[in-house]
Amino acid sequence: MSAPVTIRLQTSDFDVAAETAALTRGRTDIGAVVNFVGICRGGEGEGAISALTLEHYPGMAEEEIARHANEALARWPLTGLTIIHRYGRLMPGENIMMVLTASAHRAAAFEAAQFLMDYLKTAAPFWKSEERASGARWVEATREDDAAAARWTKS
Amino acid sequence: MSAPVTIRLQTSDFDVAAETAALTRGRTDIGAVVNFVGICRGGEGEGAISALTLEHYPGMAEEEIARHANEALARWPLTGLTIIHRYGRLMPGENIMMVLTASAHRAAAFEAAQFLMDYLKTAAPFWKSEERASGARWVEATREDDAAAARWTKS
Amino acid sequence: MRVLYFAWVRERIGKAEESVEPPASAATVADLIAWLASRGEEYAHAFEKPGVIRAAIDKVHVKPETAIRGAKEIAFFPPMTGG
Amino acid sequence: MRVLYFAWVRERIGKAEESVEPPASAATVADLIAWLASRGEEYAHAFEKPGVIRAAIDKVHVKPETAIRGAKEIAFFPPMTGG
Repeated sequence: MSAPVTIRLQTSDFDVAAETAALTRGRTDIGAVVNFVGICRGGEGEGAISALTLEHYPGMAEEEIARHANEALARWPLTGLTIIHRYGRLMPGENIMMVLTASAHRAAAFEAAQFLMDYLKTAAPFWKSEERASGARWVEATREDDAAAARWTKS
Repeated sequence: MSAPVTIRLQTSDFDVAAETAALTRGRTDIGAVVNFVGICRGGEGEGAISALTLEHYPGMAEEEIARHANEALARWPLTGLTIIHRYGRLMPGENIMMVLTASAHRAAAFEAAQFLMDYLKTAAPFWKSEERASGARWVEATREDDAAAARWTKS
Repeated sequence: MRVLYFAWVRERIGKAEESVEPPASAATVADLIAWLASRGEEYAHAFEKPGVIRAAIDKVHVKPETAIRGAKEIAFFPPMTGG
Repeated sequence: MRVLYFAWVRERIGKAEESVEPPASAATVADLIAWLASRGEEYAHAFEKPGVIRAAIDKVHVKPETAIRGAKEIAFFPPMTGG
């Protein structure tokens, strides 16, 4: 059977249940669905974040994510995957993005979801700016994220 | 803040969206939510599965899962987790169980969800019987599942 | 002592639970399995491969060498396949 | 040649995109960065640490040593922080 790939960049929120239903409806070859949702954190006290703005490179973001979605399909026996990434200004507690992977078995679904997340964190053309009482500041890339992404290129 | 743990064994289906909302509502310290849903596969042809019956050890299943939920809370900085496991007779395409983990960061949420799944596959007192045209047969434990579970006891 | 059976152990024995009075010489889980296996054909069939049988005493997983003294409830079952 | 800027590169330069005509001596991405940095204070500020600047040619990530010949669109931006 086919392995549908859905990629959407949007300002509006998404509905994980509807996306899951779209990926699994009418199929009986799926044994495992893994979903990751990234949420805007707020923090507390003076350093609290009042809003997060996501900027992206239109066109490149879609193409880059599609390339990595295809790589995930080549590496793991997935029955489908969905990636939705929001952009624009978000408040703490709001959804930022989601990855959904489906497979006959759980290892493939978990690994593909982690692979796609590590990729999105380090190489997809998105940038985050956090607003605090002290002003807006661009989020810096972390070494942990780079290390997490590097594990998929080791054989 | 508290890290709520919800564990339910039930015959009825569950609502991932409602469980996610219950775990995240009113909080701004959660940056990552990972959800795993196990689904009854059907297969095709002569070996197709017409139904799956899940038997469990009432009392022990809840206690065992709670022990492992607490171990997950001790090992990873989770903001909460939910485990729902169905029992009784299920049809292909139906949900079997779900694990939901929430944390400030994605690595903890992913790892805790995988730890709990590997545990549930190998040590929680549940047994599956598959119905085929040729009759009912108890599912045998797999070496892959044992190996997956063993990785969490290595230091 | 209350004994519970699950999955194909239950099916082979033909009951989900019963009360038993094992002899004092049955000190461990393995001893109890050997004694149960001697109680009839259905038990012999259920316990024909003692190495694959898992056991729990009072709802906690135990090993074959675990002592059964003081146990209220002992359960026997095949390897678990949840999730 | 169309040049795009994102995140703090865009903020420092004060524009999201522009058309530029770099000299023929600007053969690589690194050469183009050096030439852009010479165009004014705002550019010098944006490219003050060339090592942290990432680039894409026609929407594909490239390295500083990549040749820019034939490029229609070159984008400059800080390390990505999506997800």
